[in-house]
Parts: sequence; structure tokens; C-alpha cells
Amino acid sequence: MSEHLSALIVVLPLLAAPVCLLLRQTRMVRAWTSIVAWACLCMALTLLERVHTGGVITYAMGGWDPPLGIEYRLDALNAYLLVIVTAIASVVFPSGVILTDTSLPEGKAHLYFAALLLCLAGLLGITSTGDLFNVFVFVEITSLSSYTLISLGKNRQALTAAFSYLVMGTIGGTFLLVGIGFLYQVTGTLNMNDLALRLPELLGSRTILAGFAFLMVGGSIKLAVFPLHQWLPNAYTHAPAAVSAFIAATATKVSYYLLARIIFTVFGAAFVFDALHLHWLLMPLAIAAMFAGSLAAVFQTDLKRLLAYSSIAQIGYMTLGLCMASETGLTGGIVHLFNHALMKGGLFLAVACVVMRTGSSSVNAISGLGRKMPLTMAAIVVGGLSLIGVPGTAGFISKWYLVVGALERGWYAVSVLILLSSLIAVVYVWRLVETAFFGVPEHEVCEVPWTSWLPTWILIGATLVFGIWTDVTVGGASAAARALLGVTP
Amino acid sequence: MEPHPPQNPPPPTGDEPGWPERPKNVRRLIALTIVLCVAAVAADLFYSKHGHYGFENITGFHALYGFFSYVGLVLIAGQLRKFLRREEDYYD
Amino acid sequence: MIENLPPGMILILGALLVPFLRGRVAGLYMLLLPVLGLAQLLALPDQYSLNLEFLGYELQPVRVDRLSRIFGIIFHLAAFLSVLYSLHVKDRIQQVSGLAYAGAGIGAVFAGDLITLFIYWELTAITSVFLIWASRTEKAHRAGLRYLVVQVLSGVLLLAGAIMHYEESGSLAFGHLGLGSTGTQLIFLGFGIKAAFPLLHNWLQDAYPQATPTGTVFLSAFTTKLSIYALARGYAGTDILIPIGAAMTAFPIFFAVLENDLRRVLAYSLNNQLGFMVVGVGIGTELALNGTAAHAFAHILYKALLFMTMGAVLHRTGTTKATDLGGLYKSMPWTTFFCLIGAASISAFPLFSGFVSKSMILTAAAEEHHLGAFLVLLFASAGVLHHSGIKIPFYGFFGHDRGLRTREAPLNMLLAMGCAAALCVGLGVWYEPLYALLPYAVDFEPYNVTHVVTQLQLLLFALAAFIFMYKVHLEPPEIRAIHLDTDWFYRRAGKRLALSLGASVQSLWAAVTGSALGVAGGLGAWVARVHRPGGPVGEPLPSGKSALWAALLLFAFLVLALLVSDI
Amino acid sequence: MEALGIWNYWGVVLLMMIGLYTVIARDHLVKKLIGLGIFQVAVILFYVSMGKVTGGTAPIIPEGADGSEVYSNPLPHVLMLTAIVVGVATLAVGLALVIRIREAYGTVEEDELQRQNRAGS
Repeated sequence: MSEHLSALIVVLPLLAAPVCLLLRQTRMVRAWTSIVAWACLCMALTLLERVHTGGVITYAMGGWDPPLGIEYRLDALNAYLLVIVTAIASVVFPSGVILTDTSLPEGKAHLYFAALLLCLAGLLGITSTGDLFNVFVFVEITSLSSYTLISLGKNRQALTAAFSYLVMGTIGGTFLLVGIGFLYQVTGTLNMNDLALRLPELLGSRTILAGFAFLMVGGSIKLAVFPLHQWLPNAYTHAPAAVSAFIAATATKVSYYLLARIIFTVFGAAFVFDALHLHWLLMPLAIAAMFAGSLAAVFQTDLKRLLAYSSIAQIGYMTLGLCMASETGLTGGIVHLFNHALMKGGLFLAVACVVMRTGSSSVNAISGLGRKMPLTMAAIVVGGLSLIGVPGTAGFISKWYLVVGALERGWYAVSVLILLSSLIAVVYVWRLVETAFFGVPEHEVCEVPWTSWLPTWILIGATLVFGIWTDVTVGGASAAARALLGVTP
Repeated sequence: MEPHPPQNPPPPTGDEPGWPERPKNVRRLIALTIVLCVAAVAADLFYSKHGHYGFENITGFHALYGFFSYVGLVLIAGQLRKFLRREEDYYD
Repeated sequence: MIENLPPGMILILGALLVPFLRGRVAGLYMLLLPVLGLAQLLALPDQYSLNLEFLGYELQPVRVDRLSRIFGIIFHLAAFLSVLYSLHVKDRIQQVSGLAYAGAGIGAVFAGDLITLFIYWELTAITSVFLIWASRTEKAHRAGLRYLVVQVLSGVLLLAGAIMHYEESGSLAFGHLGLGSTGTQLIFLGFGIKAAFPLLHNWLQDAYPQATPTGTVFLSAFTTKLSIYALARGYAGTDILIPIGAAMTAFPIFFAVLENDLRRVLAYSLNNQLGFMVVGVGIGTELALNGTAAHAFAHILYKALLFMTMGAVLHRTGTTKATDLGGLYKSMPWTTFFCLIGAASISAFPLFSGFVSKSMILTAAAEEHHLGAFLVLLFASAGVLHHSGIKIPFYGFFGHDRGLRTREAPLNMLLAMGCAAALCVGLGVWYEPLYALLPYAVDFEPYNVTHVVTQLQLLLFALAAFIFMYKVHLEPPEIRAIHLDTDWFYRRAGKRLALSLGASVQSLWAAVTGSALGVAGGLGAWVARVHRPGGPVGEPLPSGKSALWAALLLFAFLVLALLVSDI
Repeated sequence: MEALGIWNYWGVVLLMMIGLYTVIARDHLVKKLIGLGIFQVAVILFYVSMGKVTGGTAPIIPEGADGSEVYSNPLPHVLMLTAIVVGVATLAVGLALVIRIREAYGTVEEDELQRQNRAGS
């Protein structure tokens, strides 16, 4: 049983999704999805533990050995990511705000939960599989369920947002497929590890280069790298609040993983950065994302939209870590991935609490709520501080590594830009604090029940814990960074 | 220079002037200050000073320095005011 | 458990609990926190330190030695007095931020490495700004924003300097730094901003008088003295500090003479007193550093006392403008009395605390033959008498009676003032305990005939000069006006530029860009236009255009790939 | 001549560009979906021609095979079965969204939707 764990973690939510349709009753479906998420978390933790003690885990799906069969291959990086994704799912799925802000008709909630489970299965699948075509399939599973989930938002804008995402997501997915085709054409294999062995001799080939370009752009669309981020703000803004929390905290992270995997494991840092100079292209985009995202966040009038633009900036930071292609830089990127999952998940959940009570997610909705909903507002403040990167919060740790990574590479200007863009974050976070604590209350509301604030605070509290206790996050991330860099000579 | 505010208009509340406000007491305080000043300079004559610089040992050096520092300070500040003065709502 | 907490943490963590308490319990609890903190500090052995490895760096969150201990003790005392003074305030924000601010200041003093120092450094900025904003006026709001920008800038300089210093020397330890490298020069500048060096000073006079009556008392104690401590730790004996400090003692007193708002007068006076300490650090001998520490100790007490009396006046009458005050001794006799004690202390009359500390710095300056500095300090000593010794009590409580009739200050304020006043006199008379706390062994006797007589001559003749100038109507009259200072550059010149460039900039942007010398004004308008909802970046593109971007980026990737394919 | 020899790939490129151009240039949501469909079909064609072996038969091994048969690479074909399913699913979700958009906005032209969204927010 336990040797099948790496497959089971993907198969369980996939099979659990149809079960939702049988259970039908909202209460039971909700309990079911939560249990599945928790089970997945337990499996992910076991797998991470095993990877750290026993090294890489490989699993041949259906008993067909790689490279012909589909291989599931877990190393320090994807085991770490499995934990992040399942942890977020196990906090978000049971939370009291899960159904807030949706346009679900009465008695249809089981479909929504089924879509959530499918999305989770897709994310876990992308993360665990070692087969490129399998990646494409799971990307599409994730995307299709995300389109559905986003379209369930309360306002009609959710529909257009989902449609835009569908168009962009399909283009991204198809680009990935084209890229995979090019690689297969030259190497005759789809297994990432096998590709890594065969590619070094073929890197001069134009087919391979074209394949690389398609894979990069496809991955960048999914990751929402500036300026391919256009689908993201509307999708996060108009999706149901809990869906925003789940997707914002996991989907872009998994795309980041995918990009890192393609760059470092399949092609190798030497080719991508030393020969192709990818950072010339990617780094300006990352820096533009840091500033454009943060500045746009300053001017937003909707909380979810503000957080969405802030996400674009955070993706910029993570991409920057990727460009550094050093252990410190990648550690920074991966720790930021972890921390950002926690703080964005927590912040979106806090916004969901606001929506639950006030019915609105506009910035004005939290006016003066500091007294009425102290726990929720405190969560927003702490999460905001972490977004800025204030010492003592998790955000500081990751920015620190990024700055140090930039200095190590001798990119002094970049390190200054990281600090400057963090100052912009001060402005938009301050707007929230000012509105919440110095504004005049517009709504007569009370604090949300514990089922809603507790999940928020689990994530926000974790940002505080991991701001001080960094062994787990930084240790895991640097192991992951070494795993990524280790395959290249 | 600005006209000085009028010296002693009657207190608007109409109550008795307090101890420090009576001219007689003010004169006494001034006299006391002068006496103390004289005593302080006189004290210079009765002990050997241990200043670090030669000029510190001049009798009454600190007295003169204090007096003229103060006068200089006030006069220079009065001149500075001509350049720096702005209305109270200047920044509003 | 409690003895393992870093000093200051009791106040910071304790502050977080304040919102959950009510009434008397809350008051008692808040008074107890500094007492507990002090007890914990006194229990820590000398040379105690706590080392920690964080992210691969050797940090030292706690380092207790004689220099940090004396600052820690006085910070706790100041925290206690400030809390006592503000006991009647029911504003949670002020209570929490005041305690946390004091805690951050204490924590910073015990920081053994630059990163820890930076964290506490920024924490003092963030927590203290709420004491300004708590006035809840538009003016205070803007002054607070300017204050925050300056303070954060100082922290950023510190961090940048610390990183460069680390690159150069491989060490983050906060010991003697000197001005040898760019990194340490940046740190020096960061410290200088917080110490209100000349031309970098104006945030102090700008912000402190805008804080609440009680908030100013908190503010006067920690931020600037923290930077004096930091300078003493890192830059003792750095010659450039002597002229800087001398300038600091001299120029603010001209402004103090002219200033109408008595709390601003005190802010300038604070600047002037810091100058004495900076000179002491610059001289850097054991006697000078002892003098600096002692003067900081005494200064915190009498400056807090003076701000307390002015706070009480503001609390009762609603103003501290010299043009509106006078004759308050009738209504507020106790406050008047305490104010006189504070005035005598700051003027360094013998038997008051200022005398036993300032004379050390003056003696050190003379012993090391810094003649220019010595003369400037003497001049400044006479000047102190003018603004703090005479102007504050005279225009505030005596002078021209404008018929203000009010009540004596609340009991807790009086108690706090009484304690501070008792300490001012106590330290002036019984100075041995203070000397025993100083960083180095003390071989100095303040009360010898020369010291006493020369100081009395200086002060009495300055007093005589006041009477003379007043009688001949040469004393600059108190007028309703403000006087330009360096803040003109960012408040007026910068603002004008910003306004002319971008009238549509949001008020927040106006404040932010205005303080960045306004050059950013036009840029700000452009940024706002681009990033607003509806702007090209602030509003996502429809799917067709974003697909075009995808195609363009694909093209870019392909070009990049093909460019290198022939190599 | 070499470039002309791979005419099937030229066809793929042409179809892809037609599809992508439709997505970019057309405001009508259904036309966008048609563009996406063409785009995906191009990729399927790409894979299929990749798997074609000159003179090869279907990859079914007949009775009594001696190992000398030439047959097409089956793997790309199999992969495309999955890709077709994905494409159909995407189109289905897309069309369902279009129907709901039509119900909510009364139009399926993207510029008009953008205008209504802006007016609404």
C-alpha cells in the first residue's frame, strides 16, 4: 500500500470527485472533501519525510517501467510542493467561507465541491508526474475545473473572467503541447528524466529551441508572468472568495514548479542561462511585474483585485529567484512560493470573511471594521505586513534570500529594486490598515464564526511562525533548490 | 521690530494680581538677581580658579561670556526673524 | 521563561494584551509592564548575551554591557513615567503603540548585531507614528507621514549599510564601526537622521509637536536617545561628530528664541541637548562617553518633565502658543512648580540633574583641547537658559496674564511630573548612583568651586541679560508666526513642484511624492493614470489582446532561441 | 526543396496562425472558440504527421508477423486521443460559458462586454 502512495495522492481526489455527485447533500459533501484533503495532506507529509530520508521516490504507473510507462517521480522539490498544495486545500475546503460569494443554485453545491477536488487532483498530478504529456493532461484538468469554479462567482463579471481565462489557459496549454511535441520529435521520449539525459547532445537543434520557447511561453501564461497576467486579476476578483484563496495560493505555485522543472531538470541551467541568456528576457519581465503589480494594487478599489495585483508582483519576485539560477536565488524563489501561498491564502480567506459579513469586497467595505471584526482585520494587517516583508513575518525571509541572491550575482540594482518595490507594498497595505482602523464603520456587523476565522488564522499564524522558525521552510526550499541544480553538472 | 505687547493691561478676569505680578515684587526679584550676580563675580576673587584655558581664569570671564552670549543670541535671532518669518497658515 | 525574553519584549508583547483589559486593571497592568521589564533587566548578569543563528548569519539579539544597561534602565524609567502620565488616556491605539514603541527602543539598545538593530529601529518608527496620528488632525496626519518616511529612510540606510558592511568585513556585529567604508558611512547617515543632525533635523520639530500631549512625552525619550546610544556604540571618537554636535547645540536655539509654539520650542531645545551628547561621543574619551551617557539619562528625565508640563497645559487650555498663554501659575501651581524644576535642570543649575552630567562633557571638551567646541557649548549653555530656562516657564506660566483660568492637571499627570521632578533634583544632589551606572569608572567631582561658580556666573548673567533685554524691549516679542526651517524644502518647494506637475495626484501621493522632493510629482501622476482601474496596467486586457501578448512573447522567445542556435 | 518537402508542417503552421489570429482579432466569443478549435486541431495534425512513417501501415501487428513490417508510430496517435478529449471538453465549457454570458449580458461581443463591465463596476 505505502509504496503506491505517490500515485494514490493524485488518484484519491480524482476518484473522490465523482463520489460527491453520489453524496449530494451539501453538509456531507463538504465533510467528504475536507477528509479527502486531509488524507492527501497526510500522504504528502509522509512522502516529504520519505524523500528527505530516503531520497528520490520513483513509481511506475500501472507497472509499466519508464521511459515507456508513465513515471511518478518525487524529489525534494515536488514533495515540498505537494505539502503546500494539500495544506492549503485542507485549510480552505473545511472553512466556513467556502460557499460565500457563489452563485450556486440551491442543492447544487456538490458539483462545486467535485470541481474543487478535480482541481486539487490536477494540481497534485502536475506536481508528481515525471512525464511531460501527463503534465499537459493534468494542466488541462486543473484549468477546466478552474474555469468552472471561477464562473461560479456571484457577479456576472465572473463569467467573462472565466471565459478570458479559458481562452488564455487553452492557448497556454496548447503551447505546452506543441513544445512537448517538438521535444518528442527529436528525442522520442516524454519522460522528463530521460529527456534530461538525451537533450544535452541535441541542444543546438532548432526544433529543441522552438520547443523550449513554446514550453516557456505556455508555462508563463499559466504562471501569469507579466504581461501574460491579464487573465489573473479578473479571475481572482470575480471568483468566489474561497476559490480565489485556493487558486491564488496553489495554481500559480504549481505553474512555477512546472517552469522550474522544465528549465532546470529538463534543459539544465547551463543551457538556459549560460547559452540562451533567458534571464535577459525573463528578468525585465519579473521586475516590471514587481512594479506594475504593486503600483496597480495601490490604486485598486476592490480588495480581491488589490490582492490579485499584489499576486502579480509576488510572481515577479518568484520569477526573479528563478532567473538568479543560484542556490540562494532559487531558495528565495521557492521559499517565497511557500510563504506567498500562506499569506495570499490567508488574505483571500480574510477577504472572504469580509464578504461573508458585508456582502462586498470593496476596500470601503472594511471601513472601520477594526473594532467590529478585530480578528479578521488583524489577519489582514499581519498578512499585509508579510506581503511588505516586515521582519518577523515570513515575507521577510523570502525577500531576504532574494536580495542576498541578487547581491551574490552582483546584481546590485536588482536588490535595490526589490527593496523599492517593497516600499510600494507599504502604501497599499497601509491603505487597508487606515481604512480598517481609522475609517468610519459603514456596516453594522460582528465577527465571523470560528469556522471562518480559524482557517484564516491558521494560514496567517503560519506566516508568523515561519517568519521566525525557518528551519522547515528554508531547509525544505534549499533542499529543493539543490535538487533542481543538482541534476546539472 | 514688532511693537512690544503692552506691559500690564488689567487682567481680564478682574481678580487680584498674584505675588509675582506686583511691581514691587518684580523689583525685588530683579534686585535679588543683581545681588547674586555681584556675589558670583565677587566669589572669583576668593579662590584660585582651575580653568583649562588661560582666559577662563580672568575674573568674571564666564559672567561676561554668559551675558554677551545671551544678548548676541537674541539680537541675531531678531535679525533672522526678518528672513524666516511666515504666516501661521503658510503650509496649509 | 521570563528571564530568557530579550529586554523590551515584555513591553512589546505585553502591549498586545492591553486591548483586552479594561479600566483600572488595564492601568495597573500597563504600569506593571515597565517595572517587570526593569526587574528582568536588573536580573540579567553583566556581559550577558544571547546568540542565535538565523538564515546562516550569526546574530546576537541580546547583549548586555554597561553602556547598554544604563540606556536600558533609563528607557524603562521613561516608559514608566510616560505610562503614568498618560494613564487617563483611554485611546487603545496610543496605549498599545506607546508601550510597544518603548519596548522597541529598549530592544534596540540591547541589539548586538546590525540586523537585530535594524528590526527594532524600524519598529520604533512604525509604532511611534501612531502617537502622532492619534491626534487625529489633518496636520498631524501629514506630519506623521513625513515623519514615517524619514524614519523608514533612516532604517533603510541602516540596512543597506549593514549589508555592505557585511560584504566588506564579513561581520554583522554591532561594535565600533568607524567611518572607514561606504557601508559604515551609510549606517552613520542612518543614525544621523535619527539623531537629528543639522539639516537632517527637521522631522523632529515637524512631528513631535503634532503628537498628542501624552504621545510627545513618549516620543521625547526614545528615538533620539536610541541614536545617541547607537553613535556612542559605533562611532565613539569620530572627530567629525564634534563639529556636527557643536552645530547642533548652537543653531536650534536661534529658532527656539523665535518660535511661538512652546512644544516646538522644546523640540528645538531637544535638538540642542542632543548636540551636547553628540559632541561627547565625538570626543570619545572615557570621561566624554560617561558624560554622554549621564547627560542622556538626565536629559530624558527633565525633557520628559518639560514636555509633561506643556502637555498638561495643552490638555487643560488646548494650546501651547506663547501668544495665548500667561498667568497660568494661578490655576496650575503644581505644574508651574514642576516646570521650574525642569527648567532649572535643563539649564544645569547646580543641585539639579543637568549640572552633574553636562559639566562632564564640558570638562572633557576642555581637557581634550577642543577650544572651538568648548566655546560653542558654553554659548549654547547660556542659550539653553533662554529658551528652556526662561521662555518656557515665563511665557507659559507667568508673563502677561491673558485671563486663562483652568484647573490643575489630572492627578496621574501630577504624579508623573512629581516623580520626574524628584528624580531631577535627586540626581542633582545625590549623583553617586548615576555615576556608578556609567559605562566607565568615574573619576569626576561635579561640585568643586570652579565648576559651581563659573556655571552660576554664566547662568546668572544670562538671566541678568534677559532682564536687561526685556526692560529695553529688545527681547524678540512672541508673535503668531512660524519660522522657516529645512522642512521648507520638502514642504513648500517640493509641494509646489508636485502640485504644478500633477494636480490630479491623490492626496496620499501628494504626501509621499511631496516628501520625495516633488520631482516624482509628474511621475506620480503618470503612474496613477497608468495603474488606476481603467488604466493600461490597472485594468486587464480582453482575451484577444492578451492572446496577442502571448504571441508576441512567443516571438521574443523564438528570436532569442534562434539567435543562439547558430553558435 | 527541403522546405517544401515538409509541406504538412506548413499546413500545421498555417492552421495555427489562422486559429490564433481568430482568437486575437474576433470579438465574437463563439468565433474565438472556433479559433481555439482550429488552433488545437493544428496541433493534432502536427502530432499525427510526426508519427507518420513513410510507407507504414496502421500499427496493428497482423498474425504471423515477422518483424519486418513498417508501421506508423502509435504513441502520438494515442496522445492525440487524449488531446481531442481535452479539446472537446474545453469547447464544451467555453460554449456553456458563452450561453451564460449571453443570458447575463444579452451579447457575446467582447468589446460590448468590456463596456458593460466597466459601466457596472
